[in-house]
Order: sequence, then C-alpha cells, then structure tokens
Amino acid sequence: MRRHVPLALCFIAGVFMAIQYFIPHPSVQAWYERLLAWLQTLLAFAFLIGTVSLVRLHAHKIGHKVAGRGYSWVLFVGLGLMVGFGFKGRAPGSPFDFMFQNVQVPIEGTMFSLLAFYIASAAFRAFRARTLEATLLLLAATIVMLGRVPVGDLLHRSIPAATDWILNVPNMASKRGIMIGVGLGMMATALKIMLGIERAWMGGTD
Amino acid sequence: MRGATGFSRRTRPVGGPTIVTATLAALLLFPAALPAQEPEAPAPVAAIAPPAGVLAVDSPDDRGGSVDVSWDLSPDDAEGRVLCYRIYRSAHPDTGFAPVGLVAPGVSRFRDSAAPDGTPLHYRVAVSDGEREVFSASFGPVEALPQWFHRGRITVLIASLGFVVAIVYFVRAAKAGKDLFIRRLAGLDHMDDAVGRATEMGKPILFISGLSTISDVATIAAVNILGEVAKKTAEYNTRLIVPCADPIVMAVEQEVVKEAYAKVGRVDAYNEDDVFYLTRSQFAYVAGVSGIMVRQRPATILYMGMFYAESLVLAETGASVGSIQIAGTDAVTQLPFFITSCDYTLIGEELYAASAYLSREPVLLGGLKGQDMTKAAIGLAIVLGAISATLAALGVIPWDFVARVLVNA
Amino acid sequence: MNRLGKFLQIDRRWIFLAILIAVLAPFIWPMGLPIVITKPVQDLYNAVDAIPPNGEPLFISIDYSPSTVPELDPMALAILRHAFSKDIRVAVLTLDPAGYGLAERALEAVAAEFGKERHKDYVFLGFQPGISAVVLGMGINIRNVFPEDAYGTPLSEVPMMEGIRNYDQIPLLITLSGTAVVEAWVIYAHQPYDAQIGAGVTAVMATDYYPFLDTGQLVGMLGGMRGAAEYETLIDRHDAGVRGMDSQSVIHILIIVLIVVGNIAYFGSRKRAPETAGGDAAA
Amino acid sequence: MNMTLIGTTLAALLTIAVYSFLYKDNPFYKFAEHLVVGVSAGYYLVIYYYNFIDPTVVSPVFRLRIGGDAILLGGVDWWMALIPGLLGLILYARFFPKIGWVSRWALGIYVGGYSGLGIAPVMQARVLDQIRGGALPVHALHTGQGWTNLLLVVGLLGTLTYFFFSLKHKGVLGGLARIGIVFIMVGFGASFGYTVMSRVSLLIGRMNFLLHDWLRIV
Repeated sequence: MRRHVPLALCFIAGVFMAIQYFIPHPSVQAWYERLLAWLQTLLAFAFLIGTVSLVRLHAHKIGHKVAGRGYSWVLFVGLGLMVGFGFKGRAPGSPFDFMFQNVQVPIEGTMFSLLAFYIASAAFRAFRARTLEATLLLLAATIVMLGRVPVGDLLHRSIPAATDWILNVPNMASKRGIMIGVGLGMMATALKIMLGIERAWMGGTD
Repeated sequence: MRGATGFSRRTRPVGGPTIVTATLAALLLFPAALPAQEPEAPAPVAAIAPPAGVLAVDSPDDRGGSVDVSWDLSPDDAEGRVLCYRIYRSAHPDTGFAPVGLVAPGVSRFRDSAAPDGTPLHYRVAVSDGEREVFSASFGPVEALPQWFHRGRITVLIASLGFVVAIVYFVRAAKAGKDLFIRRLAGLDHMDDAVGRATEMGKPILFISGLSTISDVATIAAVNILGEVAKKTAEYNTRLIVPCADPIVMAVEQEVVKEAYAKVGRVDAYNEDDVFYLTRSQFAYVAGVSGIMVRQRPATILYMGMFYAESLVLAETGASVGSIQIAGTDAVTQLPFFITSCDYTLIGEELYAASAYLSREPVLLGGLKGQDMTKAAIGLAIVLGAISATLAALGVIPWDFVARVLVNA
Repeated sequence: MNRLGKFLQIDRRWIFLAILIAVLAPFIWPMGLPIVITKPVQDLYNAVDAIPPNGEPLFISIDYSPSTVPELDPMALAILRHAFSKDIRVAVLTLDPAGYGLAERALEAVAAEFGKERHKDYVFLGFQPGISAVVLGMGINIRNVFPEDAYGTPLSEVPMMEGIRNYDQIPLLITLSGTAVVEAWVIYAHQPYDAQIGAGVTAVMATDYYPFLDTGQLVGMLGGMRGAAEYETLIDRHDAGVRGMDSQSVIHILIIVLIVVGNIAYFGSRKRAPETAGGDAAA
Repeated sequence: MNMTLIGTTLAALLTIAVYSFLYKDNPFYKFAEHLVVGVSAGYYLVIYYYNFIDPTVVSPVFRLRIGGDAILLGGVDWWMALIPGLLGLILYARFFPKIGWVSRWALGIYVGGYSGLGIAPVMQARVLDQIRGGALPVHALHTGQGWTNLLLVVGLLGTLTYFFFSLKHKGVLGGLARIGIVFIMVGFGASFGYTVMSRVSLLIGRMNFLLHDWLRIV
C-alpha cells in the first residue's frame, strides 16, 4: 500500500499520458482530457503546500523564540493583510491590488536588480581570462555586450554584425547541442520516474 | 536552410489562421448572408464554370467528426469572376444538400469538422459569382471516422521507443554488474589537487551544494561528489565545511559525510557541526556563506549542484579571498559566471558524469550510458542528414532524406 | 602584497557607486543614441502586423512575475499598443499567478489609452495553474481551461470569442516570460497543434532560444529591454525601453572597462608575486 | 495626497530599503525581505483560490453548479470534480506523520502524469526538430551561407561530442570535442553578455521608476 500503490499509479498515469499522444481516438482522448484537468487541480493544491510549510516554519520560529522572530511577525502581517484584502475584492485600485503593485512588485523587482551591482564588482574582481576557454568566453561576451547597445553601432558598424554572427552561428550550434543533451536528460528522468527506477519523489525510506 | 522552416507550416490543416479564413470568419458565422444578394439584372456574361474533380476523404489522424474536401479551381477563378466556393453535404447522393462552409476564391480545400461519424456522406462544391451558384458533380460516399493511430507521429514513436529501450537496457545491465565504461573527467583530477592543496595549507574546504532540494538531479549528483570529497578530507585530516540551504539536504549530507569518514576509519574526526543548515532565503544564504569565506579563508571552494543568481556573488567573494574554486552545475544561465570566476568548471552533464563515475551507482551509470548511446545515434542522424541534404541540394538525389523522414508529421 | 594586488582589493562599494552614477547620468543627460532593428524583432512585429483587424484575436500570455517587470512590461505595453492601434483584437491570459496583477494593469491601461471596449475588442482570461496542462488544454478547446474570463463572464457570452475554439483560430500567440514557460508553449502548443508562437523573453533566456527561431518553432522574439526598445522604435512610440538604452550603453562600457582593468591588474600582480592570492578582502 | 502618490512613495521607500543591502545587511532590508515573502504568499493564495480552486472544485462540489463548470473536467458528472479535489486534499496528509504515506498516492499520479506527458513532445521539439534544423547541406563553400552551414553542422557535432562520455576523447573524437568546447564557450559568452544586459535592465527599470514615476525629474 505504501510503496506499490503509488508506484503503480505513477506508472499507469505516466504510460497513459505518454501513449495518448499517438492515439487520436475519442475514447482515449476523453480520458486524456479528464486526466489533464486532474493534474491541473493537483498542481494547484501542490502549490499551496509551500504556503503551509512557510507558515509552519515561521510559527515555529515565533513559538521557540528564535532570534530575529520579529521578522516572522512582519511576514505574517504581510500574509494576513493580503488574504484579508483579497477576499474583499481584487479589482485594480482595491487594497489587494495596491499591496501587490506597491509592495510586491517593487521589492521583487529590486531584489534582482541588485545583481547589476554584483556583476560590476565581479567584473573587476572575479572574471578572469585564466584559461583559453575563459578568454574566448569573455571576448564573445564583450562583443555581444557592445553589439546589443546603441553605442556599439556608433563605435564600429561591424560590431552589431559580429554580434549577430555570434548569436546565429556559434551560439546557435552550441545551444542546439545543449538543447538536445538537456532534452535527453529530461526524457531520461521522466522515464526513470515512470518506471519506478527513480523514486526520490516518494521521500523517506519506509 | 531557411527553407526548412517551411516544413512545419506546410503540414497545417486546411482552415488555419490565414488572412483569407479570418476575413471570411464573419461570413461563415452567417451563412445566409451571402446568397441573399439578389440578381439585379440578367447577367449577359456566360455562365461560370463549376469546379471539377471534387474529392472528399476522411481527415487523417484525427478524433473523428471531420472530412477533408478538395477540388480543382473553377477555370473562371483565375479571371477573378469567382466570389467564393460553397461546400454542401448530404446523406444522399442526389438530394438534401445543405451548406457546411464557404471559402475564398483561389482556395481549393476545406475541412468539414462537423461531419457526423460513421454515416455515408456526399459532397458538392458550388462556385458563386455573386449572382448565382453553379454546382459540381457530387462525390461520395465518404465516412468520417476516428483513428486509432496518428501516422504523422510515427517518427516520434519510433525515436521514443528506441530511447526507452536504450535507457532500460543500460540501467539493467548496470544493475546486473556489467562494467560500463565512462571516461574520467579532467575536472576530477583538479578536485584531487584542490583537496591536496588545502591539506598543505592547513586550511578548510568549503562545499556548497546549491539552493535546490534533494529531488533535484543536480543535488543528488552533488551529494555523490561530496561523499568522495569527504573520503579524501578524512584521509588527509582536512576540515570540510558544508553550509546547507535546505534542511533535508543537510540531513542527507550529514549522513553521507559521516559514512565517508567511517569508510576510511576516521569516524572520530567527523564533526557534525561542520555540516549545518544556514537558511533557505537566497540573499541571506549569500550573506551567511560570504561571512564564512571571509572568516575562514578556505583553501578550496567547491560549488556543486543547482545554482541561481546567488552563484555570481558567491564566486566573486570566493575569488576575492584567494581560494581555488571548482564548480559543477547544470544551471545553464549560471555557467558563464562560474567558468570565468572559477579555476575549473564541470559543465552541465559533466556534473552527472562525474557523479556517476565516482559513485558507480547503477541507475546513474545506466541512465548516462543510455543517453550517451542515443546521443551517438543523433550525431549519426545529423551526419547522414547533412550528407543527404547536400546531395539533394546538388541534385544528385531527388529529395532530402532527413526532411522526408522527420517531417512526415 | 604589491600595489596592483592592493588595487584589486578595493572596497567593492566604490564599484557600486560607479554603477549608480553610470545608470543615473544618462537619465539626467540623455544621449538619444539610435536603435537598430534586429531580425527576430522585425519578424515578430510583422507577424502581429499581419493579423487582420477586428477578426481572430492576438493572444498574449503574460507569463512573468514582478522580478522581471523592467524587461518585460515595456514589451507588453508596446505590443498591446501596436495591436490596438491597428484594431487587432487581443485576448490576454497568464500562466504565472503573479502575472495576473501585471497583465490586468497593462491591458486596462493600454485599452483605456485607445478607447477599447472589454469583450468586444479585448478580453482578460485571467490565470490558470499547471503550465503544460493549460497549454495542452487550449489545443482541445480554450473553454476547457478558461470557461470564463477573469471576471466571471462565460466565454460564450464574450462576443469577440465567438468561433474561437482552439489554436486553429489563433493567428498568433505571444508569450512574455522570464522562465522556461516559452519552451512549454513551443513543446505543447506548437508541436502537437501547430500553433504560431512568438516570444518576448528576458535577455538571460534569449540566447537559449535561437535554435527555436531557426526552425520556425518561434516566429519571432524580443530579447530583454533592448528588444522592447526596438519594438517601441518600430511602432514609433518611445517609452521605458528606449529611455533605458542610453544607461544600458554606459553601464556596458563601464563593465567592459572593469573586466579589462581587473584582468590587467590580476595578471600584473601575479607575474610579480605569484603567491599573493589572498590578502584582506572587503565587505 | 492621493492614493497613487502614497502607493508610489511606499514603493520607492521599499526599493531604497532593498538597495540599502549594498551598503551592508541591515534591518530595513530584512524588513522588506520578510514583508515581500508574506505578501507574495498571500497574493498567490488568493489568486489560486479565486482563479482555480473556487470555480473548479469548491463551486461544482459544494454548490452543485454543474453545466458550464463541469466542461472543465472533461464534460463528466459533478462527482468527477470530487476525485481531483480529494487527491488534492490527500497531498496534505504529509503534514501528519502517521498517514503521511497516503499523500504518495496523489503524488504518484501527479509525478507520473507529468512525466509521461512530456516524453513525446520533448522528443519532437528538442531532439527531432533540432536534428532537422541541424542537418544542413554543406556545399557551395564559395559562398558565405555554405561556410555558415558547415560551421553550424561541425559546431553541433562538436558540442554533442564534448558531452559524450563513453569513449576517451582521442583522435577524431578529441578533435571534435575541442571544436565543441570552443563553440560552447563562445555560446556561453553570448549568454554572459545577455545576462549582464538583463540584470542591468532591471536596475535601469528601477531607476526609471524612482526618477520618472516617483520623483518625476525625467
């Protein structure tokens, strides 16, 4: 019950979803549509698991008086406000939308823009042409960085052309190779999961 | 080669979103609108010629309820006298024809996607010049039927089955103890040297296994490599620090390190506090690990596993404290930063290969081998394809073999 | 430690300051550098331009979240403006929950700009979870996955969606995304259903998708803020994309200079004192 | 002071709080960081509920609103809505150690279904179509296109060879792998340049917000 049933369900669902691609007959497609809708529902429920874990983690911090638990309260206030507002209305201009546009959007957007600073610092202190490979990489990067901004066009006409060439020839050839390799990896993982060779998703050992 | 883009387009079924169908969409919704145009004066011109060669077949590879109708254009089409073609359907060869669709001049195909399954049907195509309709001879009977197999996808089926066989075969062979050859990667020698260097300098080694969870293939690979590194540090009595971003990964890594120390008989040297949970939050993790780097000044830093934007900040701090850095990840967007700021980088699948090489885990080894064999087949297909495309372009053979084989979809 | 080695160890906050100045200066003193149009952008523009007015709608999937707004919002606005200025109908959906608020805001703003009417000229379908399941579901019948629009109106009561059943009636679908969602559209909409897919992606993702452009699996692509700036240039309506290009130029040059100077200092210091690795780090 | 201005000012202050991390880690940054985790979790919760759980599970089951909504579940009876709903609920068994294993049933269908769904389309899009795109005619080497095609074919084969682990990289194979790594590095260089561009764009976007939308000085 604990191991065999889930593995069997996994196998059946997987094989069915894989072979329906080749069978247009409505008797198969009707079940395909049904299962697709189920998967979608499951995904929505699975997403909420993350929220439950988050709440448990921070409740634990507050409960055990861990240092910095004040921030856990901040988190709960944010969560509570959003849920409270959300059930009242979500139209543009509502408090829910106000919080999204003026808290979530700016903070999340700014977090990633911090990296622009770190890239500059790394450019000076870490990006080294130590090997032939790294040298090639940095050279190509320099050309592309110049060729994709207006100033590159001004410096020399051939820079944008060289950038296009890099993107369309060496970049495309290597990315195509990587795309194939990663694709094989994706399929192999999917297959191993379906066949029960790879069971990490079950967690635990019992 | 740009012509290759045409292949997928060509296979689009009739009724695709072309400009013609779009402008006619409104007309189709109101089929009565068009014939209502009353003739205002008797037409002095000769009658318009009907389309010939009407052909109706069950639409291939579908779930039924659909018939493809095609015909030869009316000779008057080229002269611009045709307003539209209207397609009629009936259960009888001679009577009871009702319109089912309308297409623009110059179009000679129509897909009737409202055909009832399993009844004999007859089709006629009428040409209209705006004043009157002239009918073709009727064609039939034809039956709309669902199919049990999509013939256009046979290449995909064969390729997928081949892949399944390769993976299953090699995993089973590996499990049965068959010796599967994997070449040793240069990166592993670098890793040995780096561990040696830390011993000489008397400084610790920092092992960072990324931010992902234990179900990530890259994390599993990282754990396997950690086991091997831990064996070396246990032998040389070098301190190994492993800050984790996931509690479950931490638990697994504690186990792996402990086991490695036990294997070389140094379980006394194992310090559980050196494999610890830091935080899950990306930037807080960066701040924590950077602090460790600055305080401990590790001789060697290993980054193995799945990384996100934090890779850049970590590798920069590592470089600035003068550590030897070796990375391995399948995160394609992070690889360029690792390659330029680390001394050696295992790129993408090299990480899996290193893990399989070190662990000799049958599932990893067999999977890698199966993928490798498929890769060889793909390489061969590309060579054959390029040759056949070249011969076709030179006119030596009449068609491009690869295009024909792959594009039957 | 020699002087070059010391130089390499300067407090990185000085570099942060340099970046801040480099990004701000062009806002205050704009240079107005010209923007050249690249092929993937032109291809996407042409594909949108070819959609007949007041007919089958252009679909735009806002598949990004706040963390990539500066790159992708300008694209969404430019494409919406292009479509509405040519009376092309637009249906907007999102596969990213955070895209809901972003899509709604962009769509309503541009629709108001052009005086467009909801359900006649545009419709917002809202969010559905389960990326591949949604994309595949739309190939069977859009109503299977989006039975109603975001505000609860059944699609059967939305006039512009009449006769729009699946990808066969969608002349073009553009996904704007900072993640691999683009690939889901290629794999699950283009491949089985032959849907026409265009993409607007963050620059991080752009290089990975060149093979898809080459095979026609993507009809065109906007890459990063630069792609948005090109599109803004094509529709002749300059906004955040074009405004950012001067700063982009200045920072790129600064970063290249930092790489070159950093490498010279690094190799210079190593030549003289190979053992200087280490030293006092900053921050 | 209207709501727009209040909102923009709030957003600007939070933006600056995040940037303060560049100077050093501090309470303002930590406040913003935790606030956004809470707010976004709440946002997702609400969006998931109203866009999905409510119309597809709650409404059909508890209000027996069949018809329009049931189409979503493949046009079957309303009880069919119960199955995914129940499967979804048993995912939460993992939070109760004693019955945690039950969640694997739902997880099995979920993981297996998504695994199976991908295999054939991935084979088509990432493998077969790329073979088709990569198998180019290599003639007419007196033209630019001829050379481009040759480079594309050799570069692709080289990349594949570099990631081929079953044979030692010697002889022809070694040569191809060397060519492959050159292509890979130039390709990564392009990614590097574009990634830099991406991060810089985000910074510009935030500065545009501060200067244009908030301070209105540009």
